[in-house]
Amino acid sequence: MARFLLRRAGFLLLTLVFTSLLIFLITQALPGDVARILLGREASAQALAQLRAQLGLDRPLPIQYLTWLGDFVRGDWGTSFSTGQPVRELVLSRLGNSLQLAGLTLLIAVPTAVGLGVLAALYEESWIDTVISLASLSVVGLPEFITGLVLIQVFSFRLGWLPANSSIAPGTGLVAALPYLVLPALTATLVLLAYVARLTRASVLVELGRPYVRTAVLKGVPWRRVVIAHVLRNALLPTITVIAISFGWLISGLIVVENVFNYPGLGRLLTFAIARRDIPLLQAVALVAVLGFALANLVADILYAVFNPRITLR
Amino acid sequence: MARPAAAAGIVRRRSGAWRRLLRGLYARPSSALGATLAAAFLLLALLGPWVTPYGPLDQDFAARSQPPSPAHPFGTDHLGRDVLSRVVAGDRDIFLLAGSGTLVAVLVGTLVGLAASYRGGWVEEVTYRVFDSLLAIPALLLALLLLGSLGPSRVSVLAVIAVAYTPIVARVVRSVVLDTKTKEYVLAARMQGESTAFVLGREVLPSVLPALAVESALRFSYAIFLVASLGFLGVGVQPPNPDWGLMVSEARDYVYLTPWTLTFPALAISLLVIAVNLLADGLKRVLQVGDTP
Amino acid sequence: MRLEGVSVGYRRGRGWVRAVRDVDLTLERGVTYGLVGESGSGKTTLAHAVLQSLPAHGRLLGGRILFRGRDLATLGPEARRREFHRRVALVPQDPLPSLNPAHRVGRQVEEALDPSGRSTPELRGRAHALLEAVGLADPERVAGAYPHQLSGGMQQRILIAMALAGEPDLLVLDEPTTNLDVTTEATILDLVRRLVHDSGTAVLYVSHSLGVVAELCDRVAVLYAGEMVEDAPATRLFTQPRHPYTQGLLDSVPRLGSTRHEVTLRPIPGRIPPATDLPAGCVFAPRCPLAVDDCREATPALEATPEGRVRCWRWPEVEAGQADPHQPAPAGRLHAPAEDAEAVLEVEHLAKRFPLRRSLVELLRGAPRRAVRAVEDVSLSVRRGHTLGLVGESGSGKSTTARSVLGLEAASAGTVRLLGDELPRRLERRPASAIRRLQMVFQSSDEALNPYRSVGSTLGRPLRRMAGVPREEAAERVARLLESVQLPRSYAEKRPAQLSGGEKQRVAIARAFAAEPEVLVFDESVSGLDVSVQAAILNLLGELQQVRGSGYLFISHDLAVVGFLADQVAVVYLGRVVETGPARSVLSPPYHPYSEALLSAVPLLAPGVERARVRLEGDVPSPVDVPGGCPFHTRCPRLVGPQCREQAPPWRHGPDGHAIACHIPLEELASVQTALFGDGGAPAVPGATSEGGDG
Amino acid sequence: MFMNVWKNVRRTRLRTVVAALAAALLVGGAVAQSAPSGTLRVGMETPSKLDPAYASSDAEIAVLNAVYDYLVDVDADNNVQPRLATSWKVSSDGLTYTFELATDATWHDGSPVTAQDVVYTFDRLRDPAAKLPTSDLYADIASVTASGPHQVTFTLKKTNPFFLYDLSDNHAVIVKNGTTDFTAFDGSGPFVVQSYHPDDRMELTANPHYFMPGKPGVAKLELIFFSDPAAEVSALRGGQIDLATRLPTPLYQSLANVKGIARLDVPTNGFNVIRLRSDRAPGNDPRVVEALKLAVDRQAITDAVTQGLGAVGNDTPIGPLYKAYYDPNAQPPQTDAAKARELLKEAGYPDGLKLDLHTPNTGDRPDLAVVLKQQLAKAGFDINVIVEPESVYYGDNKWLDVDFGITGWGSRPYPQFYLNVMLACNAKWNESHYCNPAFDALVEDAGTTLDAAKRVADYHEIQAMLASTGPIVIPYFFPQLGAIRDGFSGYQLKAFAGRSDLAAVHAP
Repeated sequence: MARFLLRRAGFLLLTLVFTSLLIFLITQALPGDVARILLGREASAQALAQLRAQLGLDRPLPIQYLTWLGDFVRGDWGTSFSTGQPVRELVLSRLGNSLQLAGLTLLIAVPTAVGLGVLAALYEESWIDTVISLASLSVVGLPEFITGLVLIQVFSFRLGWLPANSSIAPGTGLVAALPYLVLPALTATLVLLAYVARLTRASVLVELGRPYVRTAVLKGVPWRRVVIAHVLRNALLPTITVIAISFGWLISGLIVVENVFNYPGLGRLLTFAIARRDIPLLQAVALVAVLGFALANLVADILYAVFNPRITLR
Repeated sequence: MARPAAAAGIVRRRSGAWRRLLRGLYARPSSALGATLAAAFLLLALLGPWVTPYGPLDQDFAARSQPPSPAHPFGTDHLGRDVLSRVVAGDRDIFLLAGSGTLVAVLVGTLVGLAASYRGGWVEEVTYRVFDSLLAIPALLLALLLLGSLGPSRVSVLAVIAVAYTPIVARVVRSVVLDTKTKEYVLAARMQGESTAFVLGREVLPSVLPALAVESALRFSYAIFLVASLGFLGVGVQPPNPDWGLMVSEARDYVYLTPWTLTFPALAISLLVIAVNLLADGLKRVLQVGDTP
Repeated sequence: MRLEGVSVGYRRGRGWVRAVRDVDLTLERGVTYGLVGESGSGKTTLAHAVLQSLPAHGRLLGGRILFRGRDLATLGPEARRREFHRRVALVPQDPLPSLNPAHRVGRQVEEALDPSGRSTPELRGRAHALLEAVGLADPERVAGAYPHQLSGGMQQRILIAMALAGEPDLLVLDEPTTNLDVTTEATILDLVRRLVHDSGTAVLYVSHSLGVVAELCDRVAVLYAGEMVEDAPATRLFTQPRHPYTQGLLDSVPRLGSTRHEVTLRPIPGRIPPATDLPAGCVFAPRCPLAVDDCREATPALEATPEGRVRCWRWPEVEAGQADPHQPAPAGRLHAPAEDAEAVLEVEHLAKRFPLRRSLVELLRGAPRRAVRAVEDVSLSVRRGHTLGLVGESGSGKSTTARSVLGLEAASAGTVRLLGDELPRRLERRPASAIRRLQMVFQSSDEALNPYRSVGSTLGRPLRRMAGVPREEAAERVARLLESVQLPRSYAEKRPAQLSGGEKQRVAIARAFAAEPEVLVFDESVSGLDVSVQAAILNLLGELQQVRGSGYLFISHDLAVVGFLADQVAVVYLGRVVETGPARSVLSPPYHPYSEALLSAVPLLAPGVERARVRLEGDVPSPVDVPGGCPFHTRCPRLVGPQCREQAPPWRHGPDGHAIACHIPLEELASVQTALFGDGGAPAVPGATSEGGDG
Repeated sequence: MFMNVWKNVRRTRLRTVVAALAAALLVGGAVAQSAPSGTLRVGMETPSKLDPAYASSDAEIAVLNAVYDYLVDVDADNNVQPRLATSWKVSSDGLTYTFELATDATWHDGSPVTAQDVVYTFDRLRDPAAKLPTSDLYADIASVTASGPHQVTFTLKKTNPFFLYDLSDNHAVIVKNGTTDFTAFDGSGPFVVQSYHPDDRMELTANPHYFMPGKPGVAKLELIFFSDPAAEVSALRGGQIDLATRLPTPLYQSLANVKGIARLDVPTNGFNVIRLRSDRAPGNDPRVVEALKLAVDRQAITDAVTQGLGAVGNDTPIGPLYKAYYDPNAQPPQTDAAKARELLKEAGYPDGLKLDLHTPNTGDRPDLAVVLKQQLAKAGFDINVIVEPESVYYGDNKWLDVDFGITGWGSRPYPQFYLNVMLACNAKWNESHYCNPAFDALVEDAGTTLDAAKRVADYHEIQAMLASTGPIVIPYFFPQLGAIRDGFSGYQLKAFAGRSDLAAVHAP
């Protein structure tokens, strides 16, 4: 087990090093002079040069990368170019908000999607399956920014049940924040829902067709038990991976959703950082998001291995 | 004498395969709907300028913010532009951007995937390590970073799609190649001293095609999504281009005044994505390609 | 259980395809009923119908299935579960997928005892007892294992244990040994025979293998194209079949000890008609040597015979000896190759190891790199016009040997010489002429041809590239090549999907011959085929060799086939040759103990004939940790002492180049071993097709 | 055409008067009693630079205006009003200004505001070595001295009729002596920063020791940042914010007849300038410039892009808001596409003139570009619209380089600023590269003469010049649009929204 973890973590580290290099290179190549962006269109050349030296932008790229990565690992994420605030606090406070939203989304999306997928598979080709398939397909076609707008129209303005805007104040407790989280979470859910449900359905169907199901039936095992103890036990295993992958989607989805609802999460911070060419902030947000995605995959791998006797944890 | 006959045979077989594919797609209402809708969108994209009543940028000051009417079936926007014409032009745009972006990704992904995974060894290792790192960055994040770096333009959007989806296509190709390269007919070709290029092109590639067709359709639907999302976030296609996502984004300010300027592009995005998804589903069924997460 | 006029169909488009038609069958306590047929005969469909486990698109279209007097169609789901599923049991073909991968084996056996899924110490005890009863020595350990951690034989034993757990009234065995090695198959058959005998349940044994059915069954029904064509006691069916199809099947099987120079196989021409396109009249008429116009017009009924039933218009004539149900023997005879032919392919001390990856920890510790030793030490020699048979169970390294010889895998050690020239190890480094001279025909007919290329294109390429045929002549040469493998010229236009298994294999053979090779390697090239098709291919291979004079390296796990086709035989175990020599010498005593076990395990087409049983314990050791000394010592039934464990066995040479690697001297082996079939080479079955057996 | 403008102005003035009356009534009643009460939640764009020297956007200035004090302020009618300086004297030669500071003003940390703080502030902003954005503006200050603990004296190198306005420049909030790090927000203003969450919100509370009587009116001020005005209006409708400014026209229009929300609309001198670079081809040919001016239909643009809410412009930055300075008779040539086409032909473009039009992707500029493209097409201009993010357009000084572009300019209380920085030969941001010595002389004179009549004459002449031959088109002045929840009183929207006084607002 320890060795398995070690190897997985090793892979994770390698991927992160590659990815950080990628992020560094991409952000470094951003057009527009950082110093000018910082000082605005009114700044003088002299002030610009001075600032460039101060930021270390005049040093060779490899040095800049290593310095940046070293600082990052040590917890020094630098100062935001545009706001002058320390990046780490900014990102971490937003990370909390995003995790809260992501958590709620998964909490809604995963059981619903898995339930629907299982239901559709068990009643394959019946009207239940058709309804679920059609519903999930029509949801697939709706980008977050459209579903978000529709939900706001319906639940905020027509019905007045939920706030149209989710700019919650920092330090709002989970319970107080909940009404503000529902619509964004629902929006993000819809996109995941179809994806997870369809793959769950496929996976259940595959398992239903496996000979061991026939074995169980011929043993005289009641159908309910065949489904729960045999089929689902195996069918939900790949769902773990699916959920981990959909976590990547969720990150993408949250970027849009947070902007639609003005929710103070990492996604909105990211668009802010890009609009302002705030490179330290941009790098930190991107790395944190990638780290989150990688960790989700790591957790999924471990869960998968734990629940799958075919993988020996060595 | 033999050659024309053989060529005719090939043509016949090809058209036969197409017919079988179509028949398979039209055997179920869902994939039939998907194929028809997708074809309609494609046709509209091709015919676009000849069937729309107005140019996408043409303004009619006298007819600003008009609700749908016989003259303007989808209404007009605040500058008096015909929404129908803009939606149709946007259709062409989405095929050009998402379509060719996907095409580039599919071509590059297929070539790299074929070569690297057939060759194996450290080439494969390095290629897929780089691809994995790209895949470790969620698609929209990667797109935003790249667009930030390249600056928003149509070419950048196209490049972003290509970069984001090439690794995924390569992965799909790889899974088939790994399965195929040990197949006996591939070994048999090697036994005939065939070159690697021939083995890849004639023996391996055909087995990759079904999975590739399904993946291309799926990628295309995600690409439409991505282009629209980028347009919405304002970092993709820039105004006054009739990009659907951008139109929705712009129309958000007008949702109370001229809701039709929002409804129709939004509907167009949804319909096309749904259609392509249905098509992908049908292709998956007809070509017997398994589900991959 | 009684089946009355059962027809089963599958939905295809809007209509139904009847895969099984009008079958009557009665299964009684204490009787083992064999159901044989080739692929497409409907035997699996019938078994599914019996078990009420047809796939969703299949349905019972006619007739009734009665179980203990009750029509199964009238049972509700719960009643069906209690009244039926608890009283029948299945041992399926593939043991691994039939076990739930996520549950421990013990739990699954307990579930068979109590389907509610409880687990009590009492249940656990009963489960262990069951595991012991099916010959699993360490039930404690086995019960705690997951299915994938067990070998195929053990998995099949688990399934048998589960089948017996409910003390079923009816036990259905669906090809339970098809995917197992021959030695494992023998032990499983022994087990089934004993358990069936002890329990006295009704047994339906479904199989394509005539030999297995002959070994095990009291009564046999033969299915053809969805219809039962003959039903008789086993002893009668295998000696004096009444239906020409049954006769044809028996004539197609090579018997252990018969060779191509003595016996000609008589394949059945044509192929089984698909259920969508059945001929009018008797379904077998198009392939029947006795068919007359009546047969082609009117469908015969299943008529009662003195001991059974047969569906043939002309069975009384056959019975009376007035009609000959044998297929005509192919024209032309195969003569023995020249004894002094030169060696065209020589392989010396070939080895192939697949190194395993070392983990980071191992790397740091400097642990040695471990490897799968697929081939340890194989030396072979193939002579012009001769066939060298290479036999061994799965995991013995046969296929790797073939691939290394061909250069598809680069050998780790050893040399390969073709016509005296040493070949580079990698295919890509070999000169085109060497590649041309050394060709291969592969195992599975489904993967042998690129499904996306036409037959003509598949054959044209090697003709042009290897044989240097100019483009304009290619079409004609393709046609000639097709004719040489007895396929019509028009097949050049076809795609692999349009061909039957046998036809595909013929194309694959034609492709290998296109390069006009000196040596051909066949890797299980006939194993996946039905017997009647296999017979035709074997005949074809013999004829082609006669005409072209190629040397064959023929790899198979089927001793009867190897014995039939080979002039020389080499037996491999764990990547080493353990016995080699002329076919006749290898197939008669003295045997290497491993060869002895292999031969003893081969089912013979002779119900009731008793012979020595040599059975192997345990599984083939992992090729990563090959046992020291004699690699066979862990399983050897004739273990003589510590030298087996400690020293590599010496080669002991007999006459005619016969050699055995064993610590036991040849004389001693010969004295304790008996011939395992007939009397040292003659056909074991009276009345089987000896040469010129038309009469 | 002009009626429209004047109607707007008059309407606003009327409203301003009413609002001022209400405020006065409230304040009058408040002097005796009221402690600040209630919360005001303001939606705004996301600020980023909060160092006064660099702050520029509306949102950034709004934050400064709440946290700090200007020396003097400018009211909605462009009149200079006391703020930290309670009174001032100007020497007769117009070169010495002496300010008396409020004696009871304190910094948020409790220390008193002194003359030294003012000296530090302006010395920092005018330091030529630091090259801050304000250094040019204050280049003509000879000295700033503390002539008493609460008295500051400015000495000028030359006369400047707008000096008080210059002192009220957006950047010129008074900061504490010695401050270099502005993240502590230690101002003297009406609100004290409690917490700042960049790209999210800022929470402030009333400064209990604020020196201006009756201010602030609310106990708590929340500034909530939006990256997207549609979300901001959703929040306003949904009751999550009370006040929103800088609304896009359609969102402003959509708030008509929404219960509980009052719309705010003031005219401004803010504009988008369509400028053609005039120091090289094709803009260096006066015929091309004239063709451009002839091709544009300013009224149509105003109607389409601002939905008629803007005031039609005359290609000069001196708009009707500047009252006497504005000359309604200075008119660009009447729209005449055919004549424009003729001129282009004469200038050597018989098949039309191809031009790339660069514009940032913010505000209504993309719309303006699109409408412009269509209008110019009729006159033979073939315009390729290139819309870019602000960071690209302003980055690397692209906006100063391209031939044809649209740039936004904010509203200023006096016109001299535009002339100095965007149209004079050596102007820092002379994006059109316009250079006309006669024009420069007029600008110089207008910016120094103390003779008001002379100045009016100069400005009128400048307008005539720009309207007929200036390489710029200013099609309209945009309005400042906002909305406020009912029950909040005392808010007076200014042309530059960030300078509106949030301290004057009272919660219901």
